[in-house]
Amino acid sequence: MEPVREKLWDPALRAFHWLLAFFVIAAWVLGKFGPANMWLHFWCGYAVAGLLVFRLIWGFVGPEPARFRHFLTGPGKMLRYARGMFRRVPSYWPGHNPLGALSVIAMLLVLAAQVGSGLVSDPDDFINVGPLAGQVSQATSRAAVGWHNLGAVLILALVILHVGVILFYRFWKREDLVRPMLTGWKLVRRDD
Amino acid sequence: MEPVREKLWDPALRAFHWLLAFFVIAAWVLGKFGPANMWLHFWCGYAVAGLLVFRLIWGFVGPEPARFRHFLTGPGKMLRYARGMFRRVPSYWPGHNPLGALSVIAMLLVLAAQVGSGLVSDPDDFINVGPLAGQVSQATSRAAVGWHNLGAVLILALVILHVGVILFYRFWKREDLVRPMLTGWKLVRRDD
Amino acid sequence: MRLILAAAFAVTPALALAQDDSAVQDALKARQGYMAAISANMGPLAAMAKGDVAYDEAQAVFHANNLAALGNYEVEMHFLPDTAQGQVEGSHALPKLWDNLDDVRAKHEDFKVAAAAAPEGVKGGQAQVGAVVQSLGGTCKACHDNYRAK
Amino acid sequence: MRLILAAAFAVTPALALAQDDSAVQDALKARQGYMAAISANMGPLAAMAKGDVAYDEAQAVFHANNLAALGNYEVEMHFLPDTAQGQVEGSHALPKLWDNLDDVRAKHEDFKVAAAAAPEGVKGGQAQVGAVVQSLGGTCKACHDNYRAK
Repeated sequence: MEPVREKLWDPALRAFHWLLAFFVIAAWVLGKFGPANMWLHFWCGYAVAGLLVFRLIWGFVGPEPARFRHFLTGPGKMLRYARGMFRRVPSYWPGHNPLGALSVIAMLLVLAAQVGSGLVSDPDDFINVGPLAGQVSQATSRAAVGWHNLGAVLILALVILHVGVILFYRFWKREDLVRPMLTGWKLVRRDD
Repeated sequence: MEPVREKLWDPALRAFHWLLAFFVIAAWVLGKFGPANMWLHFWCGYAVAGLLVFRLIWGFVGPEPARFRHFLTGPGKMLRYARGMFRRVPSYWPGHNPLGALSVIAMLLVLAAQVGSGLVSDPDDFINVGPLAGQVSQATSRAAVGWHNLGAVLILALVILHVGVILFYRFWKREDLVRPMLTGWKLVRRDD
Repeated sequence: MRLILAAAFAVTPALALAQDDSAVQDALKARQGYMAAISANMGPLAAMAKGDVAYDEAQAVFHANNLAALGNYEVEMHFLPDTAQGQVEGSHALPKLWDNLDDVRAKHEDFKVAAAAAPEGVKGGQAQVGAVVQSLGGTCKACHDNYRAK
Repeated sequence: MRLILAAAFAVTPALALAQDDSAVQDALKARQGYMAAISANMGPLAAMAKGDVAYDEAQAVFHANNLAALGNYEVEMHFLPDTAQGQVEGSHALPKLWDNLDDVRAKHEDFKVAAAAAPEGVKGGQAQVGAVVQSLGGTCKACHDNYRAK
């Protein structure tokens, strides 16, 4: 079967993706290198929280390729996909592929945890205290600063993996995954 | 038997007694009400220490009435003496009487303990640190301040008791114990 | 200044040898008490800045004065060598603090400068307190980010 | 001054209710750290005064400056009500301290005055340090005698 050009990613999902990328990167850079007063970082975090809530809802009510049940598959399918992954041909996959799905879930979980730890963090500087830090014990709000730091490392690792895999698809498998996420249109083959 | 006037207290013992009284009172008053810098109190304490050493030696090598074996008696003799104590007659006792001996020993022990606790005290003021405070643990040198305070209370109690008993002998039993300690001469009766 | 601190550190090991554990405990007590004191004075100012507590100039100046006094205190003397987290129980200072003492000194100097300006800075109203808390809090963060265990 | 402290104490119970134990722990940490800091700076001066350590003007001034900074710190704010010995674990402050706050304030003022004079006072030689240690130590003793558990 020949791959066909179809409208895969709906506009809301594409907007979600690029907004999330923007706010996560902004939050990360502000967190590491931004001014001492982190209110911009905080608002980036709130934006990420809103986007995550949207994605959760969209995963149940959105168009087919956006739904969790569409791309969350069993280990068998993942293994089968992984076996053919290094062939130098485009995947023409109609959505998140079975392995990419893992990455999506990992990203969403880590970001949700990062939002949570940020909300309850108290770095003891009296200006960047998380809005919910008062709702937990002092020990928790202090430990949360450590988790938030760890989360930043995990997010960096996931983003590097994400970008690396996209480059791998682009230059090894000769499949552009970026343009579909911009336009919505992708060459796909539905033969399974 | 009629009481006879005899030379009871040797000059060294009398000097010891009045010097001890002087230095103990001076140390006590300086300790409670003296200047913040307690070097005078310290030197009074050293004087007391020297006097105690003298008394210890004198208790073994001095004249008979000064010797411990002379006035340290058993509980029987003490009881017998106590029974007759409230009769309104002089004791004519040739030395420390069996009950007074207890007071002497109590005084010497408490004063020795007081010297010891003072030597190792560290009141954390950097000016009145006992000369041997560095030889014990910090906890000990701090606790020693408490013992030294307690010792002051005990000494006050013993001194009040001492003076009270002398007044009791003077006005109840009509026996002057102060003059013999000044002159050495006392009316005594050796009928036991 | 360097010379004084160098001298202070030259004397310190001798003391540390004499009664190692108690010197370390005293150092932890002093430096953690210093942080607790900063915190106890920043807290009311931050609450005022946020509006959780009504602006009260006398009280703001009181806490700002305390912070200024703390700024003038050279707490570095209590960061004895080998008292990082992992080296002594109860320490939250990262070992790299000792590898960057010049930076630590500079950051404490920033706190000192910000704190010295606080007593005048907090006068005039809630917004003034806010600005002071911002500038002071920034100096807390600068050091905590790098040298305090998370 | 009284008013400020009164205000500070009016706010304090509200905080204490909110997180009682941690507020008490922070108060103990701050005030005992304050004492540890005084001690850590008095120590080298006392050693210099006694001649155990050679006189060093720069170092003497360094510690005297630290003591002056501590003198300017109003440590009374950390003596929260009901944090005497017997009321909270680890406290060595006698309950009567709280019954004599005016006296405690006056004694702390004496320390502040003595400490403020220290940086200039220690200049010139060992005897100068001795005089400063005497005047500072006297203010330690004045308060310890009455308000610190033995």
